[in-house]
Amino acid sequence: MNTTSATDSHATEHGLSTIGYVRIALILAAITGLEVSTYYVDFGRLFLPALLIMMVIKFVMVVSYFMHLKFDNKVFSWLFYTGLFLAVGVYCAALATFKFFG
Amino acid sequence: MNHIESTSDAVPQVHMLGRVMRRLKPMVLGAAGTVFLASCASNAPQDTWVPKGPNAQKIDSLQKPVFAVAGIIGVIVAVVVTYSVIKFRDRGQPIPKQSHGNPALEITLTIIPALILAVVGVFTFRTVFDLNKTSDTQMIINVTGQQWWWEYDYPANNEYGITQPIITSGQLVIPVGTKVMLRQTSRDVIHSYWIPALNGKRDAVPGRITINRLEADEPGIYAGQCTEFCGLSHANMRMEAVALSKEDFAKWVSNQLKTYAAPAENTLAKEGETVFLNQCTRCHQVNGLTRADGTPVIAAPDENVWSGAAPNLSHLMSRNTFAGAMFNLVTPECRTDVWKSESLTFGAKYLAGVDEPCLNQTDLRGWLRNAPAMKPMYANPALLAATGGKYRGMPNLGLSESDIEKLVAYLLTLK
Amino acid sequence: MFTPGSKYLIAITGLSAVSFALYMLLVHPSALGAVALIGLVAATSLITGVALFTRDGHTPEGQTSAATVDTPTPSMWPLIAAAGLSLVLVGTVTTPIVFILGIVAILAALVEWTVQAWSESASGDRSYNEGIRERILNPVEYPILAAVGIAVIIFSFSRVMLAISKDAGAIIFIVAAAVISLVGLLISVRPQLKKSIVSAIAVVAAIGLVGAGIASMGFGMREDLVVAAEEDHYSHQECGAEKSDHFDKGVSETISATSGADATIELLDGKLTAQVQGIEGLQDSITVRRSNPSNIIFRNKDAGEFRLKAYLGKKQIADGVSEDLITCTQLISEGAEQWLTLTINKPSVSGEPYTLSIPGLEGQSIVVVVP
Amino acid sequence: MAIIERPVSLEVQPLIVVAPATPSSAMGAVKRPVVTKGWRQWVFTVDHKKLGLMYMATAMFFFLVGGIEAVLIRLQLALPDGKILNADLYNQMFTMHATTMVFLFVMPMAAGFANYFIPLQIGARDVAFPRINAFGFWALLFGGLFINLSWFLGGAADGGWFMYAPNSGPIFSPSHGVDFWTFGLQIAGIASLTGAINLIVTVLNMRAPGMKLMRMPIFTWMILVVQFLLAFAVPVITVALFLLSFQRNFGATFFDVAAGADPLLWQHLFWIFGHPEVYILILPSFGIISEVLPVFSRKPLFGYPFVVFSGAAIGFVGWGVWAHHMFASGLGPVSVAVFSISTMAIAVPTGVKIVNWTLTLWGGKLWFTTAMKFSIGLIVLFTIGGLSGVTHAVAPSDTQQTDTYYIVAHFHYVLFGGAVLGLFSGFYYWWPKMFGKMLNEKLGTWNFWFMVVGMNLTFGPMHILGLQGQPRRMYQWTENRAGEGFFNLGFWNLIASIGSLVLVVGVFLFLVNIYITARNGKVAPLDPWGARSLEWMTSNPPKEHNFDSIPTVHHLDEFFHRKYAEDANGQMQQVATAEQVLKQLEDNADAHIHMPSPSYWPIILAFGLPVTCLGLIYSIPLAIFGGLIILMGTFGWALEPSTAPDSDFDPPSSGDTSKDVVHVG
Amino acid sequence: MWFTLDNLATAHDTHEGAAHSSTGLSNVKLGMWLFLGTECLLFGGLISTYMLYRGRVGTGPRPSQVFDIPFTSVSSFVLLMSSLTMVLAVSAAHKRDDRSTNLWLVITALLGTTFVGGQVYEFTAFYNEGMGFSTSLFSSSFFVLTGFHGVHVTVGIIMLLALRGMLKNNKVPGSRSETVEMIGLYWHFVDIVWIIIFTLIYLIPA
Repeated sequence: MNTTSATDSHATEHGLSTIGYVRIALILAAITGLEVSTYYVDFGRLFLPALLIMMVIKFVMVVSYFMHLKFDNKVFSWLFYTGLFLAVGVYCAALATFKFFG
Repeated sequence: MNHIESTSDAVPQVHMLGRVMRRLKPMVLGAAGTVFLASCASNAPQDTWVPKGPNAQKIDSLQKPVFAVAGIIGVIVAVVVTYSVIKFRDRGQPIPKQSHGNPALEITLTIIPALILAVVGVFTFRTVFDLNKTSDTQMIINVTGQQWWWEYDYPANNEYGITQPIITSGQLVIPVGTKVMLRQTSRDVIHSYWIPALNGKRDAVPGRITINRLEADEPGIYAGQCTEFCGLSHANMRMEAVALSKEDFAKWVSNQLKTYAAPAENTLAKEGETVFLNQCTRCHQVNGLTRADGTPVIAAPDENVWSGAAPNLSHLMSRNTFAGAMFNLVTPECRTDVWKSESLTFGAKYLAGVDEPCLNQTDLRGWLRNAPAMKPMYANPALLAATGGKYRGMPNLGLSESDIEKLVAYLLTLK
Repeated sequence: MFTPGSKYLIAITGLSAVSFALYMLLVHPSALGAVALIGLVAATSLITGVALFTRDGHTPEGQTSAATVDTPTPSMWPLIAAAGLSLVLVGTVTTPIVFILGIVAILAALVEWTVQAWSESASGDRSYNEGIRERILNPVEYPILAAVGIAVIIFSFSRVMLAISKDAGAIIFIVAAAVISLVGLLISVRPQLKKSIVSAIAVVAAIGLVGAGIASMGFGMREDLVVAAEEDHYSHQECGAEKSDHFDKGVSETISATSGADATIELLDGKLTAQVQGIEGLQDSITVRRSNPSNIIFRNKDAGEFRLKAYLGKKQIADGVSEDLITCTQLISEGAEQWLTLTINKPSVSGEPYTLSIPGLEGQSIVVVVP
Repeated sequence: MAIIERPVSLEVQPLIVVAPATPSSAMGAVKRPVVTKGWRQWVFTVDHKKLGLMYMATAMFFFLVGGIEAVLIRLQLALPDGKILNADLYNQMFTMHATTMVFLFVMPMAAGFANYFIPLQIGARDVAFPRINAFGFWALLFGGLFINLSWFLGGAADGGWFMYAPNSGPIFSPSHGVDFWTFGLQIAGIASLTGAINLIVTVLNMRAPGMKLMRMPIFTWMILVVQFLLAFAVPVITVALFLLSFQRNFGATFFDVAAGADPLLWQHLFWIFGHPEVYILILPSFGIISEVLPVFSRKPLFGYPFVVFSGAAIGFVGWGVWAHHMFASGLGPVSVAVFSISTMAIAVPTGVKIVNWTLTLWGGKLWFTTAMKFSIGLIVLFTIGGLSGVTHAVAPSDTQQTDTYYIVAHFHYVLFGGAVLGLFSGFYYWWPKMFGKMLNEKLGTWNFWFMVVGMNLTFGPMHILGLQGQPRRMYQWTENRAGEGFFNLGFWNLIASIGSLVLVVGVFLFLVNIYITARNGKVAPLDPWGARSLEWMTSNPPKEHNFDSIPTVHHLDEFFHRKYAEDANGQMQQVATAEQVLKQLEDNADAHIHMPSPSYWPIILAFGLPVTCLGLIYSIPLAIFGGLIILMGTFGWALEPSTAPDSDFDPPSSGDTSKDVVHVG
Repeated sequence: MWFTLDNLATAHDTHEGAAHSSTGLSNVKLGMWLFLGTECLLFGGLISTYMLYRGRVGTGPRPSQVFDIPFTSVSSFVLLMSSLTMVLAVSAAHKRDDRSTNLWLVITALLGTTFVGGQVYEFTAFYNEGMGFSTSLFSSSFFVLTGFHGVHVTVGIIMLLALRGMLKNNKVPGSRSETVEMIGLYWHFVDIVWIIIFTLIYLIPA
């Protein structure tokens, strides 16, 4: 789990075991279930933040575990998250000029 | 600085200028020269440095110091570079010490411009919000852009005697000293409304209403031009804002509200009215015009023009321009007379309108003869597939010379 | 240096260039025709170029003899070409899709057949020949086989989904996914499983899916989709009673354009008022531009469901007959707001004024003035 | 040109290649294109240097095309009511002038320099993905030709390079010009994106041992920043272009106001791309002059880390300023104020660069070569452009200046005074490296002065024109609004037009210089300028594999430090000549050098793109055909190993020694 | 796609390992992650367009009228699970377990295909319910966004199946496990895009 040093990045044993992956998948499935439940159950004011938080959790879990970003070299995280945060920042700013957020 | 008054005199100046430029490094002149020279003289009618109203004044008092600071910095850089170039040229001195910089100096030279910009930023911030204030509006005018002219309509406003909405085009008429709010939009593409002497520009965006504010200090005509590229005749989409004293404005309003007076029977103008009815009312509305049976004539530009409207020609001869202010409705002499008159006499001269001696017959007749030849417009029937056969601009109506004669006589009655 | 094949290609290129020149000079050229012909010139010259510089057909000495000795390998492509031909024939009398399928099959067979035949004369070494065949065709075969495979699955699956009810659809979907995953799991944990069994499962599944797809196609779409297509039941925006029970009353969401409203019309305590930006106070008339879509926000602050109705004059439909031009918002409940776009082409010079009113609420109206 | 090397060991003499075992047959198309002669060595090459040169040649061609368009524009505007072009043609002309200069000249030219010199500067033998590199070039060339094809098929795009909706919609621009523009830029965008990813990975991953990030030459640094900007900006314009083509070709209504669309969406998407694009255009030239100034000042770049970080800061802040192109569009005061401030903020790192260049000159031992002249010219002219930029960072004054000739003046000072002068500096500086011959310095000086004077005559008066209220994009100006006196528009318009002809002479002199140099130019010595960075530690022009042995880097300015050392008195003294340094590398030549083999697939794949796009405009079957080419190209590529196996090489036929000999020139 | 499958390592040949590169990382993987970073801006733009236009339905149906949440939940779930099978394929490839690699690649492709099948069904149903591509701004931006995603999934499936064939015929140039891993990264990215689309577009009503 701590094979983050540069030379080991190619090691075949990095990442989780099969059971570990299945466990992650089960958690993801559970969160998805919870997300879908917002369609049936009224969450009130928590609706929007809860959905967004669950979305982020799922996103980060897939990226970190399935895509190995957690175990890989930081350069990869850096490249990917630069694009991601740039996209979020720039597009949110653009939508804000359309008074999208209220 | 010795100003040169005419183009012909300016030519030798160029040579001198060229020599100076080559010697002094032209770049210095480019920025500093512009800053300095342009502040001394102003001649083109759309000069951005001659504010004639409080909005433009606010912009001006913000931008002139910025230009000055920018000019000074530009000169400093140019001088330092020139000095280094002369001082440190290779005279056989040994290879200099390989120093990699001086962080303290660097940080200082980073902080100084940052501070200057911070100060500029504070003033910018204040001016932006100042210029966007709308709570003190005294008068509203709806401005509608269309390829390639502007339409102005004045909603009813009892304070200014506008009992019914007024609609006009070509020249925007406003009372002096009044905070006018323009509610702008467009019927087709994005246009931009700009009267440099009164305010900066603001786009007219279709589907949106943008707010622009004008206020003129003194009577006069202020030139402007559409500045957002809007297609074929973008260059010909001009505007003029006419500021009248409050009394003159009231007179203008009452003239605009005057009911339609049909020309006398058996005159050329009466025949012209018939031609107008047959040819022009498909698109052009003249309020109060009736058919022989007394029913009001209501134009249907939306059936012929893609963007949906054509200028309303009621009281055409109270305006000094036509065809999107591309042409003057008055001869150059009469135009000069109005534009250059003192602010006290200006109102009376403008309100006199256009009468036959002053009428710019050449352009008006040319326009009636073949409009697309005088202003590029999409009027070729072969190219109208995209708009379902509708024109974008006035087509060639194929009028005979006698029809044109009659029409001109008729139009002259639309005071 | 020029082989017969190259000469043939050069001739074709020349011909197409000549035909392009003739077309441009003699016929009234259309852009499409010009593009087609220049495309032909480009394509043929490309092929010619490839053929020339790759020394195609130029067989180095001493290598031809071996190839001719070997007998050609058996090939399935003639069969596929024949099948394609019959599909074309069937297609001409039935549907164009079959026809196109036939054409595609013939083209594919021709290409494969040609390359195979060509590669077999390359050398005497059969595996080497197979190698060059793969080198040319694998780049096409891999993606196209994959694409055709998934296209069949996608098509069949979506037909099944369209045929069954919404609820059953979701269940079938999840069951299908679960079966796929379970079969995967099964095969993965049982390495001793025979290859033939796995293949058999795959074949049965494929036949089953395609069969179900064809059956569903025969069955057609489920009832409510057919009805929906006929009724167009989400599109109704009328001023009277709404026809469809699919009609949605929570319409406040439809406002997302936050700039560009000419006026806000508010219903409060049974009173209809207008607010215009830049003018203080509540108005009983608004001015909108002629020939321009003007947007109005209708805000309901009273209990109950109301809609705003705009009367926009009359439209002559025949001589002497005319009908009212009316447009409405949907019914909106308390606290909701909705967007209404009016386009009025005629100035309000004479006749009845244009008005905004609330059906069922007498005496309240806003006059719309068009200069 | 150089040989195509095979995966074969290079023993003592690395340049002579032993023929591999003879394969059994040659079946044309199925072989790798390993030919080393004639046009094939160019068309199928994956060598970064050849691709760099092809990028530059392409860019130069489009520079001339764009220049002709510019001259036509200026001739039209020289006198009132110009009649040379009609309104329609004029609109096409300025649209294509900008499009050509931005997308087909400055960007590819910078890409050419980057391709050629990045691997050399970081001590690599090629880029990370050589075939992608080749693909990028061909896609760019085809994309550029595709856009210009519209001239012959019913007229070019006429909506301005910013192509604001709804004026770019099918109603307002019914010809296919905008379609060609959209698809052509899409193709060029793919080229930029692949190129960006390639160069970023190259810089991050292929540096010579010891070449830490903070030892990289500034040019490499600036290119790295530019490629990051490109990588993240191109997808944004891709979205915008997709939306536009869906509207124009498939009936969507993304910018159709009647359907409720908001035209400002296009403006946002375009400028989110468009503003980083401005820095994409200018930063490579900043990099070039940051190489040139230290070399000819004989001292290191002043404040190297500051220049690096200011470049990165420009790249970063460049993402937060796009709406300053929209100050007049009615965004609302909050947005305007925020973007106004952020725009001013970006002036600070830009100022840092100017300060550092000036201080690099300070205390140096200046040698005024043509390259140096262009660089110094850049400092001053770019400063003017930068300062006029600050005046319209101030949003209220921008509402007076935007869309007038003042803006035209501003960005031509930035892009011509900045970007173009930098690129010319690069030509003169690196020409000996690329071609082994020195460009004529005397002619170069003339070239410089004509360009600088011409550029100031052309664009200087535009400041006046703009402040006097002449809007941009007018196909005519009228005497009516020209005014009188010193500032009348007529006089300054005429001056600008005359200036543009002077500029033409300047560019023509450069072409003459190339011709003369190619005919009988002086052969370049190994180290003509006393240079400082790794790209000069090779032969002129470099060998195909760049370095016989990969140097280990110990310093910033490694090459300089191998030639000079401080003596006891702290004076710099030469300790080795360039020849000695190179000899040392040659003596330690690597035994195994594997170079990637040429490939058909990049050009085939790139060719599929314009075919598909042409099909999307005119006929869907053609698009399907193009799609098949793309598919085949992609998978043919995927199935092909990077380095060809031995069996792909033909045996050298007797008497033909050309394959085994290094061709230079 | 072209560089997903690219194995170009030039002077740093793959068999010599990535140890020669400056960061010790593989070129292809660096390129892949960068590419995914840029894809964020592509999908960000499409999502923003949808967000801006989702309420502009004209006379057509509105999002909540046509969306079938139970169905979409299932299809999201299927795509999520395909990420699991993909990661199992990558894991098997690293262990040089060819049988499992092939198996999970095919299973992933099948799950992906069901997802796309579901999307085709959904589009057809929407069309029948009066929501064509050019019906309204909402429908155009919805179809463009989900269509782009669908195309990405389809490209992924083609790559998976082609890779399966290439593995079988031993035609993968370069490192097999790395090629599988690269396609895996792409596949997971497509999945995380759908995680966002599912929440922002389907679950949060306009």
